[in-house]
This record gives sequence, C-alpha cells and structure tokens, in this order.
Amino acid sequence: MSHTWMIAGGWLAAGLTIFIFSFLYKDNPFFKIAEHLYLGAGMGWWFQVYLYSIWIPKVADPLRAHQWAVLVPAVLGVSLVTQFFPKISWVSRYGFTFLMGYGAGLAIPTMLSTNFMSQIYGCIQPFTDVSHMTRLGMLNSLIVAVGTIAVLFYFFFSVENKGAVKKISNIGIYFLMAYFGTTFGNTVMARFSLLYGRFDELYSYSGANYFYATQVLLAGMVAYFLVHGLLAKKKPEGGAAN
Amino acid sequence: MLKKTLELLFNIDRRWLFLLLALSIFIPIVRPLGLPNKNISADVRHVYEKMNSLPPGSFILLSLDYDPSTRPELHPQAMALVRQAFERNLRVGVVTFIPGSTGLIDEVFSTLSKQYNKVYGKDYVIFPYEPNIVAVLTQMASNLYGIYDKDKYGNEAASLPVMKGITNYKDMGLVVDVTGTSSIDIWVQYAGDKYNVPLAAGVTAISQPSYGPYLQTGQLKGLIGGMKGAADYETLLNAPGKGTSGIDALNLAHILVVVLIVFSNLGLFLVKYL
Amino acid sequence: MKNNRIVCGLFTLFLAAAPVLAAKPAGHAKPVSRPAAKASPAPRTVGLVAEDMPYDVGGALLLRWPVNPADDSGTSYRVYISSQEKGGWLQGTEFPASANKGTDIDLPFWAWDGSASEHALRLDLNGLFGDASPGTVYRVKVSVLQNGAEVAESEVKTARAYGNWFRLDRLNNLVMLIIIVIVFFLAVSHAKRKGLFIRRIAGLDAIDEAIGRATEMGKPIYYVPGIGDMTLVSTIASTFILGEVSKKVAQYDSFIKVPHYDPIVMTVCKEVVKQSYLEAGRPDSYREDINQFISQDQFSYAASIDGMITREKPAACFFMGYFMAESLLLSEVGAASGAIQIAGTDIEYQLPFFFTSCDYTLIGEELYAAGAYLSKEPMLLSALKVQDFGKLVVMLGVSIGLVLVLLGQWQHWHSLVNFVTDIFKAN
Amino acid sequence: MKLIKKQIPFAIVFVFGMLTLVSYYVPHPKSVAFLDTVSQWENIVSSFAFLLGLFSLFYTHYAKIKKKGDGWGYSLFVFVGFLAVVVPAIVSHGRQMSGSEMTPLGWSFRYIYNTLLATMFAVLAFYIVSTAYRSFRIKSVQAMVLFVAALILILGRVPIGEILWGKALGWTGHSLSGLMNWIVDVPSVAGKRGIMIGIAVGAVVTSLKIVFGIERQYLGKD
Repeated sequence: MSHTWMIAGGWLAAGLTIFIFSFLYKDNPFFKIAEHLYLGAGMGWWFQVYLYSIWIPKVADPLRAHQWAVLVPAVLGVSLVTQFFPKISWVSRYGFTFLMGYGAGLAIPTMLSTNFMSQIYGCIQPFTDVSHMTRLGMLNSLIVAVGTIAVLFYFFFSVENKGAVKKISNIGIYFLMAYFGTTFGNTVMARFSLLYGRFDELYSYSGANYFYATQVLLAGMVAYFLVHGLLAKKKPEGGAAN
Repeated sequence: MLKKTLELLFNIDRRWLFLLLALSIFIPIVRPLGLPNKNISADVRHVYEKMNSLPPGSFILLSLDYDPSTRPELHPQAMALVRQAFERNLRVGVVTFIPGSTGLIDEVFSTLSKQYNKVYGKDYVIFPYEPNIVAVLTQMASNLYGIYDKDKYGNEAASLPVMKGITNYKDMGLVVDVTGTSSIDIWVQYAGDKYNVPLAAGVTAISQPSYGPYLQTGQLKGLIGGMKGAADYETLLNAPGKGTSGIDALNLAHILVVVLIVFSNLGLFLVKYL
Repeated sequence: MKNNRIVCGLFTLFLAAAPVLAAKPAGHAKPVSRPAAKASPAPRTVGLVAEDMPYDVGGALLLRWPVNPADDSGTSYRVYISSQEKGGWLQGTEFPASANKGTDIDLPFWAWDGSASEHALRLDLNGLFGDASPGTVYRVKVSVLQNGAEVAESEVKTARAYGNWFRLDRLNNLVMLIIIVIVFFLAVSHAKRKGLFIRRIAGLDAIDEAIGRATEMGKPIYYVPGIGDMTLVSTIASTFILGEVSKKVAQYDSFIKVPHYDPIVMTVCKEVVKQSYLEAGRPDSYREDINQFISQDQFSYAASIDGMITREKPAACFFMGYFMAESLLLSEVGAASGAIQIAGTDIEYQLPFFFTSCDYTLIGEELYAAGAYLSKEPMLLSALKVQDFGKLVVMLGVSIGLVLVLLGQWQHWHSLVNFVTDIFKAN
Repeated sequence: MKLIKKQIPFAIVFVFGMLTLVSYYVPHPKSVAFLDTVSQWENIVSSFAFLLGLFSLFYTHYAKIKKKGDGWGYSLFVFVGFLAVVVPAIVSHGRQMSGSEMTPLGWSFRYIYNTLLATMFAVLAFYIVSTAYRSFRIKSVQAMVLFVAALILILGRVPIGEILWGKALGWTGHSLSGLMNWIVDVPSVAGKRGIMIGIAVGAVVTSLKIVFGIERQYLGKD
C-alpha cells in the first residue's frame, strides 16, 4: 500500500473515531453514518471470515474434489434459510435440531467436568497437603470453600430465604460482591487502556505527515455543532446526554 | 445552601464528566507528567536483568502476537524490549502467529532502527506470519529454517548475517512472547518445557494474574504486565515512552473514577442528613 | 425432605460403587506386573513389561518394571523404541531412577493400581513417530545408566498401541451424569404434581411495577434479549421471561419493543410474544414490528438500541439473556434516560455493571429460575429442582470431602485422601 | 407430515446429542474421528445461520430505502460499510498481508473495521466514569463490599495507588498489591466459583431437556 493510502487511512480512521465519540456530546448525523457503516462493516468482516475460512475451504473445495459428504451439513445449513418462508419454515428445524443436539451433547459432560466436578475438587485439593501449608494459606483455602458453599445457598431456590438459610446466603452475597468488585476494577483498567489507545492514535494522526487530520476533522465537528446549535436554538434539545 | 449546591452538582450534565475523562487521558499523551513510578515490579526487573546479562551479539527471538486491539498495552512493551536489545547490541529475530500484528511490527522497527542506526538483515530480521504456532514451535527445536527458509521480504534467511550460527532454540539467548492471546501457554508447553528455552513474556494486565504459576515454577523468567509493566520497563531503561505516558493517563483516570464514586456517595449522604 | 433422602442415598451409592468398580481393572492389571518378579540374581536386570496404554486413543505405550533397591542418585534409565523389526532404535526418554514411579501415573484409583515399588512410564508415540499408524508393533527396551555410563539393558519387548473403547478414568463423571439423569427423570415424571415450592426472587416483583408505570406514562417498554443465540441457556431463559412480560404488557395494554441480535432468536420470540397476546386475550393488539432485527454485530446492536432508547425514552428496560461488553453501554444509557431497569445475565463479568446501574439484577442462575418463578409451569419448576439437587451435591461434596481429607491428613490415611480427591478430579 | 415436521427433527437432536455425549467417554479413534467430522459440520451449518442474520439486516435496510422511511439515507451506509470490507477481501483473497505488503483487506481492517470496533469499546470508558458518578450507589453493606473490592483493584493497578496507600496505610505493613492479590485469589474466587457451579448445573439440565426433546422453545410453535 502506498503512502497516499496510509494518509487516506489516517484521515478515515481519525474521522470515524471522532464521529463515534461525537455521540458522547449529542446524537448527530455523523454518528449515525459511522454507526451504520459499522453495522455493515461488521457484517462484511464476518462475511469474509466465513467465506475464506468455511465456505471456500470446507464446502466448495471438497465439493470440487467430489467429497460429497459435505453436502449433508451444507443442506442442513441451507435448510436454516427457509426461516424466511413461513410456509416451509419447518424445514429449518433439521438444521436447528442438528445444531442443538451437537451443542447439548457436547456441553453436558464438559460442563460436568470443568464447571462442576473440578470446582468441588478445587475447593478440596488445597487441603491434601496440610503439612506444607502456612496457617494463612489454610485459612484462605477454608474461606474459599466456605464462601463457595455460602454462594450456593444464595442460589438455592427450594427453601424460603429466612432464618439460618438467609444468614448463610447473605454471607454468600458478600463473596459475590467481592467478585463483582474485582471484575469492575479489571474492566475499568481495560477500557481506559483502550481509550488511551484511541486518543494516542488520534494524536498521531494530528501530525504534519497526516496533514493535521485530527485537528481539521475535530474543528469541522465543532463547527457543525455550533451551526446546528444556532439554527435549532428555538427548538427544545433532544441530545444524547441527560 | 450546601444542600442546594450538592443537588445541583448531582444533576450536572454528564458531558462534563466525559470532558474530564478526555482531558485526564489526553493531556499526558501530549505532555507526559512523569508521575513517580517507584514500585518496579520484580517480574519486570527479571526480564530486564535477563536481557542485560546477555553478551553483546547474542540472538533473542521476539514473538510479537498482538494486534491493534491490545496495542495500547503491548506495543510499548515491544518497543521497550527492542530498544534495550538495540542498546545492548543484541541481534533480534521476530516471529508472529497472528495476522493483525504485521503493521505494528513494522512500526516498532521503522522507528527504532533509525534511532539506533540498525540495519535490517544484519542486526534484526522479521519472519512472515505463520498460522500454525504448534507446528512452528516444534520445528524450531531442530532447525528453524525448515519453516522460515525465507524472511518476510523473501530473502534467503540462512544467508542473512543476523542469522549467523542460529539454527534452533539452543542458539538463542532468550525468547520473549508479547501477546494478547494465550500463546504463552503454547510457548511454555512446546518450547520452554521441552527444550529448556529461557522464556519471558509480556501480557495484558487482565491476563497477568493467570501466569503467576509459570513464574513460581520458573517456566517464565519474567513477566511484563500491562501498561504498568511497560512503564516499569521504560523506567528501567530510563527512556520514558508510551508506557509512561499511558500509565500517567491511567493514574489520572483511575483516581478520577475513585474520586467520583466517593464524592457522589458522600454528597448523597450529606443531602440525606442535612 | 424426601429430596434429601434421595440425595443421601445416591451419594452413599456412589461412594459404595466406586471401590467395586475399581476392583475390576486392578485385578486385570496385577498379573501383568507379575513377570517382573522372576528376577535373576544379577543386580542390573530390568524386568520390563510393555503393553498398550489403557483408556486412550491409541497413541501411547505403557512400560513397567520393578524398582531396583540398589539404584542410587547416580542411576538413570534410558528408554529406546523402534517401529522396525530390526534396528531403528530411537531414544524415547531418559530419567533418573527416582522419577516415574507407579504412583506418578495420573489416573484415578479405580483405573490404575500403581505402587512406588515399580517404574511406570507412559511413552507417547506421536511425538516420536509422527502420526503412528494403528496396529504397528513396536519394540522397546530400557537401559540402565550408572553415572552416565550404560551398565545393563533389558530384554527387548514388543507391544502394540490400540484405541480403547472406554475412558475408565472418566467413570466419576459418567456416574455423576447417570445420577443427574435419574434425578432428572424422577423430577420430570413428577412434574404434573402441583405446588412445587420456589422461593421469592426480588427483582421479579418489580416487573409489574415497571409495566404499570409504562402504561401510566404511555411510553414503551424495551425488552433486550442480548446477543446470544438460541443454543444458550440464558437466551432460552430469556424467551420464557419475555413470554410472561409480554403477557402482562398485553393485559395492561402497554407497548413493548424487542430489538434482536440473532434472527433465530427473533423468530422464536415472535412466536412467544404472539402466543402471549393470544393468552392475554388481546390478539388484536399484537403487531409484527414488536420484534425487530437490529444487527448481528455486538456494538452496532448496542449503539442502535442506545439511539432508540435516547430518542424514545422508554419507561422500563429489561436486559435479560446473554450480554457482553454492551451491558454497560445499554444500562448506562437506560439509567440516564430515567427508565426502571431490570437486568439478568449469566455472564459473570458483566454482572457488576448491571448491578451498579440497574434497579434490579438477576444474578446468574436466578435468570434461569425467573422463567419458572413467573410462569409456575410444572416442567420448568421441576427442572429447577434438579438444579437445586446439583447444588446440594456440591455443598455436600465440598463439606464431606473437606472433612474426610482433613481426617485423612490427621490420621495419615493417604489412601482416604486419594480416594476423595480422585472422585472429584476431572480427567 | 407429523413425521417429517416433528419426529425426525427430534430424532436428529436425540441421535446427535447422544453420540457427541458418548464420544466424551470413548477414546477410540473412531469416536475421535466422529467428533471431528461433526464439529466441522457444525461449523458449516452455523456459518449458514450467519447468513440468516445478513439477509435480515439487508432486507430491513433495503425496505427502509425503498420506502424512503425515516433516515433511509443512513441505511445506504450499511451497504457501503459491507462493501468496504467485502470488496477488498475478494480482491485480496481474504488475506490481510501479502508478503510484507498490506493488502486492501488489511487496509480496510485497520482503518475501518478495527477503528470502529476499538472506538466503540473505548466509548465504554466514558460510560464507566458516568456510572461511577451517577449510578454507583453504596446503599447497602453489600454494595460497600463491591466498592471496596473495586477500589482496591482500581488503585492497585496504577503506581499512584501504591504511593497513596504507602502514605495513608503504609504503617499496617501490608502492601496494596498484596491486598489486591488476596482479593483476587480468595474471596472473589469463591464468588466466581459459586456462580459458575450454578450456571453449569443449569446448563446441564437444559441440555438434557434439549437432548430428550422436552425443551422445544427454540423451535417456536408449529
């Protein structure tokens, strides 16, 4: 790709970024354009992923090589599309039931193993070597085991939530909250890093080598809001915020 | 009076908050504040020291497996690693196993090779993207030219001066995997454990805790985690860059979130009892 | 109460069954290791036995030979393997005499009877021969090294690796599955029985309030089923809740909008909503555009709904189903627009955002239970009972297991400790 | 008609469900090969499910343009966006790089798709700030626990947090990162485990209902 393409890309990327961020100020046509572009581009992206990773190598190529077995999933797949024709939409059941059967059959034993048995094991396992454990380590492992049981009490639906059950499930809620808190903290950091990344990129597009793309586009955006605000002064505001 | 002001503050247009965040992230990009970064993580220091202990001319292999989505955290790490390698006159080889990383790799070397007067083919080499990581890692144990017979630009890899005397893991001083995927597990399993390659890694902050076990067992010699890790590394190198300005931005933004939560809840409490 | 008795009964059954089942392979394995006993007087003879590695796809051999009491820290073993009739020896592995004991093989007690008085080694063929073709006869031998110098060599043994038909090491998983299936059918066959109890779920009582408010204000209700497809439990649960919500909406003569991410979910939801309007006696108010397809891309889906919420300012928003990063995008905009928000998802790491910005949040399994709670349909309720049974197994498993393991540690009953951990270990 | 409309589909669910279920316990190469094939089939079938979504989207926006409905102009951009990725993809045969050159697909990935995707994610940062101020309410002890855990995580991830901690609570002898690791490794593991187990049991039960044809919601009405 030539240098011109890079600069064009910089302008495009800076523009799209600013358009989307502009929603934070107020809903506007530029955001809507970016939003709809994103809708189409997202679909396009997945379309080409499927095209080059499934339809060509796994369906078309085998068919050309006379491996007719792929007709089975292909026909099942095509059956899904009958959803659009109410009269024959029942044909799509063949595809769905295949997907559901496969998914369910796979989920049952693996769920039992990783999210059920292994979690019980995980609670017990630390105690298999008490002699090498510090007092604190032991206490921590005990907290994990007791906490897990308490959380399960919270999710127990067969007993009314009162008395001792309520007390235990309340303890469970604290563990849930601790988990939510850590998740919140982690996500905060991940999102801020990403925002930093976007701003950093905008900053790099603001250089002379990109002919000040960021500044020009940003100024354009501000100008739009100013003009639009002046023209629509008398009408009540219907912005994104508040 | 106070109550009124507080109530007014609560109904503040949230766009002011947006602006506050935008400023707290944008200002450090333009002008790094250089807020103190005293507690340098031991895991980061280990990577740095391992690199420093290699004699000049040693070959290190970087596996740069991140794409634009994890760029903010991982790109500064890669930059810092290459910077140190160039400063110490180490030879650098680059491999990658995800397709989106190629543009970023070019960016690292186009900037730093000028700064340190390094020449492609003599001081560093970039190999093309390969999809099947397991196959490549296994092959590199015996003869890496079995897969990488040509470099990214189509040159005969074995004939490049940078590759002199390098055939497999045994000839490498260190392998560092900078990744936003789970490729470290594969590196540890297929290269580190099997062939005793000294391995280190750079990862995003979110995935950092899950690599603790590898550090304890020594399967990883060190670990650079997230923006903080990159900033630590830059501090060690004494070359503040995007990691440092990033951590400045994060410092401000994180404090902002905490302050907002505390402030709004305190305010609410006051409104209730005033 | 009756439930509890079943649980205890089944649990003891499981505990009792395990050793019985375990006895079989042990009996089968023992004679194999016997030939090792006919040791010759020479101290450096290796009584090697080679056989197929059991319970696997057929890519490995199992080598066993007795530990030699004369081995010291300078002793090591080197294993050779060949796929040819003559020569072609490849070095498989080399290890010190202290390693690879019978107890080191990672199989549960019912599938493996290893002792510390023998060496046992799992030899992977694929790593050595590429794709090992099935049926190949391999020759193996083991040589003994003392301080790096070869001092003795075993006889050459032959063995073949073949695919097995049952993973005995996964027996615990299978037993657990069978127990759950039995309980499942017991519960389902009793589903007709009325009056299965289910405790109150706080967030759900707010649904009426939310719909009532929407009716009063003459504003729409948004029901967002998330970005999951129909194969996900959360989406299925969401469609049940949608059925109940839309029934109430029809009764109150309010208006609901259901924006979709997945077209299949949309077709299902269309049926569900239509049915609810019919059951509420308002088929005339049903409109085709209640369900609309938005986009199959996460963020454009969220952005579009955000746009719709800001423009229409709904009175209530329901976010029920499978949500990823868009949880915050949606619920924050909803909160800003002043809607009552009720959320529910089983994606753990999105829960904090719902929890902090919505009025009520159904956490994980509560979402599954919500459909049953609202509809009181016997089939759903009985399924919930099976789920409670599963949780009971975990609670009992953890508590009893913990006590037994600690008891075993205290009394130095290592077999008890292994017994308990093996039962719950995933293989 | 009932046979092909109902019984055969349910037979399909049952047969494929049972076979994939059993294959978990059977290590034989035949079982491995079966699972391999069926997994590939599933890949193919679900790729057609994607087409359903694509058609729906196209239809909605096509109808909007045809009717000249509200904001129909924007609908045009859906097709523009689609073509902006698919045309380069076809030109570059689905590859983002050819040798050292970025292909047109690589270009449109980097400057269009990835830009839009990353910016959308980044917008979340703003909503986090606004949530923090306007809806993060510590109205109960439970919410307080959530807040404290979040606070420690948020501060523990940045150097300034450790510095503040050292000034205010350094005398306790505990470091912030130590505390952070404890929260991540101990109480939050218990919370996560409890949720996971509950979800796993729910998923197993639902899957059983699907395999045995009791759960039919996903098929809609007849």
